[in-house]
Amino acid sequence: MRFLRGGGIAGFVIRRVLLGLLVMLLVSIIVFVSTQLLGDPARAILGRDATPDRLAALQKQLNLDSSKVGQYFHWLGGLLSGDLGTSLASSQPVTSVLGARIANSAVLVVLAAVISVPISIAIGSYAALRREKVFDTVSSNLMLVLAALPEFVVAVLLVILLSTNVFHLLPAISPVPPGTHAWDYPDELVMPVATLVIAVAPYVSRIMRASMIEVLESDYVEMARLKGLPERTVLIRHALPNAIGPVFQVIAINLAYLAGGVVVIESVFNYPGIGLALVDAVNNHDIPVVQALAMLIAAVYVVLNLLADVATILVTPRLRTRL
Amino acid sequence: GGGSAPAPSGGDTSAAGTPKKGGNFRLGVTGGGSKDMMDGQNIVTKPDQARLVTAFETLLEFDDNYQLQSTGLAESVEADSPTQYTIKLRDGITFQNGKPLTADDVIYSLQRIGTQANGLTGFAATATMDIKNLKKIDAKTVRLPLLSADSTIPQTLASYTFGMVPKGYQAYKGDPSTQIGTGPYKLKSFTPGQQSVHERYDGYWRDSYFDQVTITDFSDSTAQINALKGGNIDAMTDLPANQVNAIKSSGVEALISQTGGWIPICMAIDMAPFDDPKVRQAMRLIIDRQQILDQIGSGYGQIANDLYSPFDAGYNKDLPQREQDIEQAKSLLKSAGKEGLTVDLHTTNGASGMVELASVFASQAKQAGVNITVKNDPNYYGDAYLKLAFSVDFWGTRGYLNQVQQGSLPNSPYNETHWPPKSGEGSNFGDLYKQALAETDDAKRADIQHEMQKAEYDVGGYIIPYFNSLIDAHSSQVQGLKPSKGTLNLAGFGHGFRTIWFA
Amino acid sequence: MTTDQLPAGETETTGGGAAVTVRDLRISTTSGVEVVHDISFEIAPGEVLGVVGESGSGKTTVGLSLLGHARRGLKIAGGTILLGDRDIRAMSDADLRRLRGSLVSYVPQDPASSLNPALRIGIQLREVLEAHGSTDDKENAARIAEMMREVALPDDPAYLKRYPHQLSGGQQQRVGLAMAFANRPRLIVLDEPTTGLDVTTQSTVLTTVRELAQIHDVAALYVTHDLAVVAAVATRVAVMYAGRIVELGPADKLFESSGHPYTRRLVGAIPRLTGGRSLVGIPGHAPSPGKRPAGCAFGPRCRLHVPECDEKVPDMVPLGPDHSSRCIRAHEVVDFKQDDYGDPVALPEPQAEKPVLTIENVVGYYGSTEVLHSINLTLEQGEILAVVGESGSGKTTTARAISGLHHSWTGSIRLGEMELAKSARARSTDIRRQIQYIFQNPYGSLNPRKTIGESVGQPLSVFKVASGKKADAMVGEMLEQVSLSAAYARRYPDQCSGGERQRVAIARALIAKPSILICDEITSALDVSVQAAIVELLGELQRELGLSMVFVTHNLPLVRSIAQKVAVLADGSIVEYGETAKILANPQQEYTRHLISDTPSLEVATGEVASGAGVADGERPE
Amino acid sequence: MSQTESAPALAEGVDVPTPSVRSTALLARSLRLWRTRIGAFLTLILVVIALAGPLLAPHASDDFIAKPFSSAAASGTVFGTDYLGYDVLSRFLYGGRSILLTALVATVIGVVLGVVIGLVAAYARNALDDILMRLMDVIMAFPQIMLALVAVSLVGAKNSVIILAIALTTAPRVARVARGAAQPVVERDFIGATEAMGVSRVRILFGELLPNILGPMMVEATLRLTYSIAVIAALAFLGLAANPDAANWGIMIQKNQVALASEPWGALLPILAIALLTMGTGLIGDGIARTAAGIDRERGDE
Ligand SMILES: Nc1ncnc2c1ncn2[C@@H]1O[C@H](COP(=O)(O)OP(=O)(O)OP(=O)(O)O)[C@@H](O)[C@H]1O
Ligand SMILES: Nc1ncnc2c1ncn2[C@@H]1O[C@H](COP(=O)(O)OP(=O)(O)OP(=O)(O)O)[C@@H](O)[C@H]1O
Ligand SMILES: [Mg+2]
Ligand SMILES: [Mg+2]
Repeated sequence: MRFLRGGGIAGFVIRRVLLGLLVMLLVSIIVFVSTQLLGDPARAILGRDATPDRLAALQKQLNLDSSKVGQYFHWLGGLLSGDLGTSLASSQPVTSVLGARIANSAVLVVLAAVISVPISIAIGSYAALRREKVFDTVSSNLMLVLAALPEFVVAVLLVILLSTNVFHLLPAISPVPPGTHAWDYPDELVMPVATLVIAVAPYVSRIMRASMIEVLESDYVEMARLKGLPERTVLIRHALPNAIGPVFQVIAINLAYLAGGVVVIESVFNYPGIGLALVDAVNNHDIPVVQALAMLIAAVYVVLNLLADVATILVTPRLRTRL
Repeated sequence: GGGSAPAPSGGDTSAAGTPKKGGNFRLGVTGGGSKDMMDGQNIVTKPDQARLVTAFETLLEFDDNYQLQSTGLAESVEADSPTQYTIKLRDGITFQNGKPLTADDVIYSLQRIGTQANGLTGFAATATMDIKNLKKIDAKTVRLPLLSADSTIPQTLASYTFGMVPKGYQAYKGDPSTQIGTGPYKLKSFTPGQQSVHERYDGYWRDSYFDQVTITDFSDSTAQINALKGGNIDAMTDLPANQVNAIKSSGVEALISQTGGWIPICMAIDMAPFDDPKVRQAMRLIIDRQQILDQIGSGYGQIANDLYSPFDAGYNKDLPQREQDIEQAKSLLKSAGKEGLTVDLHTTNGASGMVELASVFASQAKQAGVNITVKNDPNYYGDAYLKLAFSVDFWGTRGYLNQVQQGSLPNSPYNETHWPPKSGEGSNFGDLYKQALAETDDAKRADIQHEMQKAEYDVGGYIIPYFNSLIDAHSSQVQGLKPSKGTLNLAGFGHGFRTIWFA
Repeated sequence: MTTDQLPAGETETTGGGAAVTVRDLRISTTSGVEVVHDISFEIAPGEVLGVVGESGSGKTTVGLSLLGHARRGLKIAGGTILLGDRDIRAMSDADLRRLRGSLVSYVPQDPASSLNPALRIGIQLREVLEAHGSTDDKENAARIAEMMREVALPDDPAYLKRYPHQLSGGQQQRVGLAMAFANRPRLIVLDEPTTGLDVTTQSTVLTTVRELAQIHDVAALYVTHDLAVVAAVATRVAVMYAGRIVELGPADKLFESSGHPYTRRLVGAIPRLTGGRSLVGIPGHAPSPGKRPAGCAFGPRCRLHVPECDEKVPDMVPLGPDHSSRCIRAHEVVDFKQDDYGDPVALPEPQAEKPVLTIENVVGYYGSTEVLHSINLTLEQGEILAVVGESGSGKTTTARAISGLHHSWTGSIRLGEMELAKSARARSTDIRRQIQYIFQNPYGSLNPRKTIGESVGQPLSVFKVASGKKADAMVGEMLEQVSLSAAYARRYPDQCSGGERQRVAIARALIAKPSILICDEITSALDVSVQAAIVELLGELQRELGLSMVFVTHNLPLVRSIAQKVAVLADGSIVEYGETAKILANPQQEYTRHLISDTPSLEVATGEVASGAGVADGERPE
Repeated sequence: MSQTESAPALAEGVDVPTPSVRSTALLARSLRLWRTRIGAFLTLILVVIALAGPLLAPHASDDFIAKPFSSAAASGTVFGTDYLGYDVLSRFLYGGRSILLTALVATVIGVVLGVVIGLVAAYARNALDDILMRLMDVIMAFPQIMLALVAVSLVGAKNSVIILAIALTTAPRVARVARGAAQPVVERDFIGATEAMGVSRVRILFGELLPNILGPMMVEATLRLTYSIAVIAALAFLGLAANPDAANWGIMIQKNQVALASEPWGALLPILAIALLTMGTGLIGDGIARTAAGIDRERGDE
């Protein structure tokens, strides 16, 4: 892997982007091939109404007769030029079908990330500091319990607690009417975001705790203390930057997981995002939409990983200067 | 036999209070998705039904007892002869763009349905209509000639997919202003899979009360119930039967309508092992209808007798109610050499109850030594559909002959049982059907229907355990809802959202 | 930070002028097991007290206690630690914090892991000053520059912007020293600061320490397990064994006429540059905390052991001014002559003209970088060939190329007449059997999930020598041959000490009946006493079995005790090659001379050999 | 016991055998921690319920007891009836087996596959490593639930499909960890020692490398089991479960969750069971991880 050297941080980013694009290319092949297995989209669209004549008419309309390879390159070309095709189910361009939904899901994921990451880093670090003490025991076990609860359970329990049965504080659903923005309804976002936060925080805080403990045990933290540095300096300047490096990867994986995890949450809260769109598209065998969503989610994963790598490099001079 | 449906609740609210204008009626509907559409004469999903009836009306209408009434756009639909009808339009009806409804619109509407390439739901029902030769007599009168006698024409015209659209009408393609009907609400915005908003049309020819109707898609009934309980919607479709008691406590009411809808277990009469009438007979003796009604419908529904269309005037009430008889079923199977039969039963989540029916039936069949494996196949309505020996399907309320035309003739689009047989009892079914269509005398037609039903009862391929109820729920603020025997939820969505109002 | 500094002056002090006074210090684990017992010593300003002892004897623990610090799981259980006249144990946390880094500072063993990898060294230096009240940036910058010069590092801002990993090990260690001296402390604790550094760097660091201590009149506690290092740097030495100081006295006294059997044997275990004497290891090992006997902890390993030794822990017996030993027979011990340990021995003559291994024009690469330049060597039957050189000179690469573990080379390596393929896998079973490789790190070379028996028996099955009962018997025999018992076969590596593991590794190599043994620094991870025992064993085996060996090491004195021939590698080339005695006595190359002079040795310390030029002008560009 | 003169003290042996790192011993040692014990206890109970449940059930899994969602009192049962009128307790007792087995089989396949890939990649240290790991990246780019969703809708909610989908998505995640754990081991000298001996690659992978990453792999396996259970439950929640008439905790949650507010047991029992099971396996994993870390610390740096 000699060519994977040199060029400093910019060179690294360029190489990672190229690698990411390679992954995306492979992803696109897999997505295309596997969505071919979804079967005849015309029949899928018509469902019970698939009488031979209607079927024939639709197949012609969908232009399903050209070669598979040709279809793939046509699709790929479309992807690259921002044309995701036309939804089979709604006959609308995929971009317009998904545009608002992507924005909605992004709001959820970004909010969840912005809230859960600092919280879990704080909890994990503090637990590591108070290792084996009350806070650590309580938070570790709580995190374990939360991690054990599937997110739909968390969501359902939140609904029962906060909106239907116990208290009536928040709306039970978050429909975000079309033409409006998710952030116009802060009260509707509370529960979905809380569910996602609860889904992510345990893992991040656990890793943060472990990483922090390792750093606190390290020679250089002991050395910093032996230098007579104030504890604050030891923690903030010496421990934290080193502890956070390995956590970036975990955050990335978890946020990428969120992009898929929204499926369940959106279904509970009837939140019009990509999760519901995916379930719907899969049920309708709406191949262009499934393809677009698969590519989107994969892209999110690739980008998050890239960001995590870059972030890790940035906080790890050893890696940075080796580039 | 007879149903044991608990007394429907919520029906008496309409008596209370006088209608009031105003408000935004928020309806939550399951079963929608990105396939959602809007067309005055077509539906794909359940929310489409609700959307259709906001803006489009039919020439004739069914009342809450599923009886034909000329309360619709036509003053009358008369049979001039077995092969010709005359349609007379009501005066003073305008489309939502102010243009009056005329004979041209009716001709355009019927021809639109009758053109196969348009792919509309009602196409099959226009088979007997001489669509090309529809004739405008005057601005308000249309002559509908038939290719062959068809006494079901008035019923057909009353089906909700026979909505009247203005001449030149096209399905929704992104512009709400194209959705012009004669109905009480005019489309304001529509996002498939999510929501549509409908504003009151002030020039509507009858009364309507809401300022606005908002139809929201839900992915599952749990979210729907939560939303209703939480006050985020005013009404919802398809409350699971087992939730009727649970929701009562929370300011929410159930609307239970006994309909003629049915969930049959379909045996293809020409496929093994059901090509032997004894096996079919045995299966029908195995099923415990009351248990199915209790467990799947929570008791909301009516025991059926393997026959459909209970509200049809020609429904054969004289045939004895089949009861479970395991012993006889066993001996029938034995004499057919099919003891210990093992068979796959295909089903899908197409309508609520389909999967459960298969499960419950499978467990009942064990008593007779029949081993049924339930196959829940999400692609059921794909290549396999209509080619299966043993499957579950669903149907809504229809008149008998309409139903036969849809599902029980060799050329029917949805003939799951491959009925009728080529020989033996029932092989004259097709001829009888034609006779019945041509018969204008109600009593005589009923006799023919009885004969047809007898054949289906004896050797047909359907097991019809019960007629289900449509159970919907609404907040107690919503007034004017009464149970209805019709096909559509919430009493035809409050008759196109015009007979309901907020207290 | 100069307010409470003592006046510079005498180094020979035991009175109230001591920079630090430790009395009856006891340190135990939090669960109560005592780890360090009854430690008492003093260090005068400007004096360097060396602390030596085997791994686990408690050196680090004592060193850290001088900063009022105990590692996680340990606590200071009793005794007093006076810094000047201030009692460290009575101080509050805040006071301790102010104390650390200003009055007492610490230089850790492993600079690589003790410098924060995420912070530039400039920042790490500056914060010591800032934490103790010097907030003036200009002043600090000037002070940092001064410190850097003192430890002979560049003081330009660009250098200070470097991260720790951009420095060599020696430079890192000197940054650590600079940090420790930054606030002109009165006491500095150095915990094996040169372990892991090559000899040249080590000698530089030692010089720096000594000079700084003298110039600034700082008391220093220098912890090491290497007696030779102590000899080079310390004025007084405390020898620790099993948590106790067993002997305390002036350095020269300790090496010439030590008063404790343990010290004696330690000295005897150290290879001499002058050679001529076989090494004698100390069999067995020190008991760990909680398992220490009621009497003398060294008793079970002591040749002078008498029953009284086991009655109680012996008291310190004064032997002379400032010299005492914890042995009831201390006075007898003093009278022994050091030379009683280790017989003079002649290395066996190799059977010449029968080269078993011929290396011709071998050029080795990593990727496209050439790291070996045309190596030519021959190994005669029954000969031990030592390969020495600084770190990175290509010793390991050469050894791995011979054994087929490094594949990227050109040239020719022949076993007898047979040309060797590059990769071990491509070689015949018999060749693989004939060449056996022993790795440097005994902890890494045995699979921790396999029993000793499985590891030692593996060559038997791989080379299809034997199996089943027969193999088990052979394993047992082999284990005994390397001075372990057959019962060890059932143990796992983690149940063995480092020396035992290395014996197991040797057994695994020998069981295949090889004709050539390649040993890559097989003793450098071990304590000197263990090292001596291993070398002893190898010498025996070589004599008995007529083995030929390539012995890679950076320890020149060791070479003298074991090898007939030596090849000196520098930057991938052989700079000198010939008979050991000749080359060590009369090095032809500047490089070799440096190597010899930088090597700390008892001979220099005890005056047997005049100090070479290297110690004085040991500064080499990094 | 014979001993040579030069090693008198050796045979008396090592006074403190440092803690063993063998995998069986690791498990045993980890059981000294309370969290592992609690985890093992929870897991054991639920496994027993899942396996022996059918023997304890008061009713057959397909006996209709009363109308759907009847209360305990009304139906004369312990936890009332479910959405079809089956006895909740009996369904619960019958319903653990399949989800547990499905999750277990899927996890085992995924972990084995992942470990093999991870080991091969770590040992290869060349282009093969890069290729394998990029491939894993590609698979990882699809969230588990999404891949399962698509697979199930492609082929139907068969157990085999669910198992394959979960196994396939588990493998790359395990492979990453396995590779990470194996990389430092590959660098250790005992691997070189076996290479110099000419031991076959397969033997090195499974005889030498594998035993040394069992600790982290056990942690990973419990974690993956936890995820698998959650994914299967989530699939069921989305209405995609094999064999809809079988008693199955996942399906129970999906079908009965609508009554969580009124007759909660039908959904709550399986939710609790799954939560406790995942918590149990999580605790075990945590305990093993802590023990392994503890051992590594006690062993000191090598
Ligand atoms: N945190 C701890 N908890 C319990 N015992 C410990 C702890 N740290 C060290 N010990 C024990 O205390 C003893 C002394 O350890 P110490 O590190 O001081 O030895 P050392 O002489 O510095 O050894 P080395 O040369 O290996 O650095 C050892 O036996 C060790 O096992
Ligand atoms: N894996 C590697 N990749 C690239 N270069 C390497 C690698 N291993 C060693 N080198 C380089 O090859 C040269 C020789 O290294 P080698 O390990 O043989 O030295 P050595 O004499 O054994 O040193 P030491 O005493 O530190 O063990 C050095 O310059 C080193 O940096
Ligand atoms: Mg130490
Ligand atoms: Mg080396």
